[in-house]
Amino acid sequence: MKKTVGILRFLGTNCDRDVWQSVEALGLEAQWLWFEDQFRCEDFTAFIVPGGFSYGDYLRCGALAAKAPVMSSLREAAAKGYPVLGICNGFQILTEAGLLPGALVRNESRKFIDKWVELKIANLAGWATALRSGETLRLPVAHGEGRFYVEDDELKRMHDQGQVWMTYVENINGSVEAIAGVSNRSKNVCGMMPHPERAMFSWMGGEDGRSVLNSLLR
Amino acid sequence: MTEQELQTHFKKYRLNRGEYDRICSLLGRPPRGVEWALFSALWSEHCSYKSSRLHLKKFAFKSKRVLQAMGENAGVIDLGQGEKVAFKMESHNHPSFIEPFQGAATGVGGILRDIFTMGARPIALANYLCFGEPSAKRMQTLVEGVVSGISGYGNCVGVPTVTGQTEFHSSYNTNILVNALAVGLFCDGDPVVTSNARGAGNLVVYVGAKTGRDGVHGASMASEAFGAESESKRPTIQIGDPFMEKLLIESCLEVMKRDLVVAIQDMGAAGLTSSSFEMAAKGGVGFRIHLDHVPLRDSSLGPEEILLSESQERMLLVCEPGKLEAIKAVFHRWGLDACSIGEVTTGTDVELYWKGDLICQIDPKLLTDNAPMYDRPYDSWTARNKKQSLQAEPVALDKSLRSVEGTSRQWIYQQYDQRVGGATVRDCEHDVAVVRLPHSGRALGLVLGCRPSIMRLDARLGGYDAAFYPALELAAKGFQALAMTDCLNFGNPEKPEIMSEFVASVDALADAAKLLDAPVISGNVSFYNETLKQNITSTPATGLVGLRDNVDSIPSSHFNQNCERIYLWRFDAIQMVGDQLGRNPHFTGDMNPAQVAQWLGLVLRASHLPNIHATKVVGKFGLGYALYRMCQGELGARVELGEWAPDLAAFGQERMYEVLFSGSQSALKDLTELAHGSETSVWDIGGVTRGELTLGGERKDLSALHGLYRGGWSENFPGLS
Amino acid sequence: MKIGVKILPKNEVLDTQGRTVENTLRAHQREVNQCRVGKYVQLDINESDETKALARAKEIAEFVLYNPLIETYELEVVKR
Amino acid sequence: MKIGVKILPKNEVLDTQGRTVENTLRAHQREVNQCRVGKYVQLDINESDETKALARAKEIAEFVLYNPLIETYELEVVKR
Ligand SMILES: Nc1ncnc2c1ncn2[C@@H]1O[C@H](COP(=O)(O)OP(=O)(O)O)[C@@H](O)[C@H]1O
Ligand SMILES: [Mg+2]
Repeated sequence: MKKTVGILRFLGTNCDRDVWQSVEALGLEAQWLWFEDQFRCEDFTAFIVPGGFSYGDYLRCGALAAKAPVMSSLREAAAKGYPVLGICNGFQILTEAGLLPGALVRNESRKFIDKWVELKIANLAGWATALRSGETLRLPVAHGEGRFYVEDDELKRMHDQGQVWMTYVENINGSVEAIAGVSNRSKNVCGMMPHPERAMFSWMGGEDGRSVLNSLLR
Repeated sequence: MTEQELQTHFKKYRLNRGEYDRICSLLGRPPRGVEWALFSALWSEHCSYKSSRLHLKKFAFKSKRVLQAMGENAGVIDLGQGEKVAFKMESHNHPSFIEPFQGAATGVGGILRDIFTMGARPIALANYLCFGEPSAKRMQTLVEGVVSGISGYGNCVGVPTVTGQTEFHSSYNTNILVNALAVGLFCDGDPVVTSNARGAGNLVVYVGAKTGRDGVHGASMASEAFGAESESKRPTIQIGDPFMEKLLIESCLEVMKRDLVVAIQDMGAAGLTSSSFEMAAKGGVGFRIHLDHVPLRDSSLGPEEILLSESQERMLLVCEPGKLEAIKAVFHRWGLDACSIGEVTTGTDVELYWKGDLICQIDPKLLTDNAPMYDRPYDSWTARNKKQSLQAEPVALDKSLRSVEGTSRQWIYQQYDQRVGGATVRDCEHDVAVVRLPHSGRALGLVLGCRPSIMRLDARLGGYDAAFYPALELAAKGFQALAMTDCLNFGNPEKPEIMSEFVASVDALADAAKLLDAPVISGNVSFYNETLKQNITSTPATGLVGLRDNVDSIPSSHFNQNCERIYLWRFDAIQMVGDQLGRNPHFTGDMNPAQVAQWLGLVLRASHLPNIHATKVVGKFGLGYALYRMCQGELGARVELGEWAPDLAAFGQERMYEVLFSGSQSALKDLTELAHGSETSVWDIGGVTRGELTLGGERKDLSALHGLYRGGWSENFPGLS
Repeated sequence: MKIGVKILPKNEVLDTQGRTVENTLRAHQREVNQCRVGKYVQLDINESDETKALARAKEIAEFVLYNPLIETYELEVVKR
Repeated sequence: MKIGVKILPKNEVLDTQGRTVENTLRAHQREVNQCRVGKYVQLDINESDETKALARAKEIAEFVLYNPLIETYELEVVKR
């Protein structure tokens, strides 16, 4: 049986097709999970919350999507230890839903930033088998509100638990300690601002996204 | 109506005596009630193209790839292998000057609707921007507002902005240009849907945002020159909602794909009026519309305002009655409402009802097909700036790199999502944007054209260049140009000088399209870009689409290997001096358009040579500037003096046309062979090195040059960083 | 003295955020008649006289904080 | 009844917008001690009793309008 990856879609999600293309490129099966529906965790091997502008980014990025019905199923999947990856707006949704620590606020420059950046893998998430600690990757970012913020005590707790898994080599948006990706305590739920699905083929300008998605989905 | 009342109406509805007489003779009586508003909107320059229609016929030429041309929402070309693309460019100049953020945002929204209303999924956006001098009043705010408006809208709907062009000149100080282009893709089996209404008894359905007072009389406003009072005389500003647009894209594509609609049209300029009248007129059917069924955001709106409102993100469609429920279900799933506001009738009139009363019944063709057409006076073109010899020194490299014309545009495009969609092969950093076609794996190239500085030099040359320069950029990356779109931005057409430039550049553009076998398949005219009697530089912006078989081995825009050789291929037609630094623009030489087009074919072949690795078309500021632009990081160049550049100043000489290549030693022989017999010259002018750009023995430190090029932006726009 | 500037989209202007929040609230059984989303700016002004502080805040609001084409604003003295 | 929800970034969170406004004001000789930029949400609630309306607004604010990690909020009754 092929492994099926559930891809969540909210109104305004716009990296859904891109993620689908990447999942297929890795030889896996993908299935849409519509924001209004619930699902059975057992039918899937992993979940991705793609990027975009759910609900137009209105009010606060990810805040409105975090309330959608599909999130209660995702919560259950997270609790059962299924791998869950939130990319960009998906990361924002996971923090708003309380599945990941911290919050993502407006970039220090106040401007949207689209560019290729260097990233460093800091700690490994439980699923990140294809990544090596200390490894650097080159991936594109594209966000206006990607500055990771967390209070000091919480940050300390996160470090103790090894929940900071990816950092920017150059802090492009003013994130606390240049954090680009974090995980929950049990490390099955991860979020990252960069877009691995935009670095899957050499014609895209780089292929480092493969190792990220590969680790998650194998 | 007394003479005085008539005058008041003329003013309010922006119609003149001659047009009024024409209306009276078409109707057999004077207009009454909402008819005034209807004629005002549909006979405006913006909707009727009354000053340009006569000349736009020159674009009638088609190639075998053309499936839809002028007249539909966008042109469509066949790429073969089951793939087709629709594309179009449109202006939003006036609204962007009034409220830059919303003006630019709604410009992007409007052009996207033109594309997906045909059934194509938008896959790329581009923008052509002309601003005034950085020191002009409000200019920093305008630049910031326009760029964030484009990024705010484009990023949110999830369509990548892959290329653009940004120009600065004092002639745009009080009238900026904001032109947006969108490309949409049809894959195997996607229907091309038109706006021709059909079938008596079918329903007219309204979807999308509710109607508000936004932009009432916007279409006729856009057809008027700016006066001093424009800044205060503002209708309710149209607000763009990219989130709503995203929902509309997905839901409209779904109903079209499932064959639930007969015809569909977005509500653009002049809102419900133009969409319903055009749909009925094109289909040769009648419409019965209940204006009081239109969903309103503001319940105090009357029928005239409902007809003219330019609220954004609204669509009108026609469907069979039995399909309404299925349509509603699709829209509902995407969080939108659809409701029937009327039906198609057996006659040919549009009947408008308000709370049960028939308030207007009129044949829509009187408003569309019978709009006036003017043959505005113009003179045949004379090349006034042509001189025996050139009289001014070129601009030095350091100066050009940090100038507002020459500095990096990264501040702009870094704010655009260039990669959403997962198909971007070449982003805004490159001369030609490239998007991968998902089914065939082929590459679609996109590039904008029109150099205002050439237009100021000579409108005829400028018109040719608006097609040739971007076509050359495509060719240099191995793309065959297939078709183009245009956005003709001009001043007041009632002035013969302006009209003469219009005609000269349109004639040239049309001729170039034929020579390149790249027909103009869609476009837009924006006249009256005139404020307080100052007209903008005539600016016929273009967008060209090209195709190549694969996404691999597209020549780079930058040097990519140390020690490679650098070649220059020159087709020497025109040498010129631009108007930077207050110089009088002038040129020498002649251009034979047919020969340029032939040479373009040779460049295309050269760019496919396996020993060619990078290419760049030489443009503004000449050879030195283009060589710098090929330098990246540590990789620079050492170029000697020679026949191609007898002295240092020659590195700043501008011409039409030259292309730079870099590649291995063996490429010289191949290039020379290709050039053989074409009256063009190929030279080995130097080599790729590290850390320096040395031109004719004058060495410049590369990192210093990078500093100038990147720092130029914040030097010119200290407030925007 | 702290002055609060409450900025809302004009009534006749489309409020894209408000519309979306309204829909979300409805979907979660929290229907409201209307929701409008604007900005709240708090200025801490070096001025202890209320009238003068308000006058300075007004001047600042009109200078840069709000866009008269699409927004309206109101001032308040922040008591703490 | 209309209830206003004033939302401000917490003091510890760097308020980039506020800082930009501060800088602009300083550059134009309009210096302020501090400027913070947040959101103003106006809810029109179908409820004429003030206490009840405030309670509903509070519930809505805590449900979705503000994020306690980074923001604080305050309610007010809008009198007109
Ligand atoms: N408004 C814009 N939007 C997106 N990209 C832009 C814009 N303006 C310029 N660019 C990009 O910046 C690059 C440099 O543009 P330009 O200054 O016009 O120089 P060039 O003459 O090399 O095309 C181009 O590759 C173009 O794609
Ligand atoms: Mg260019």
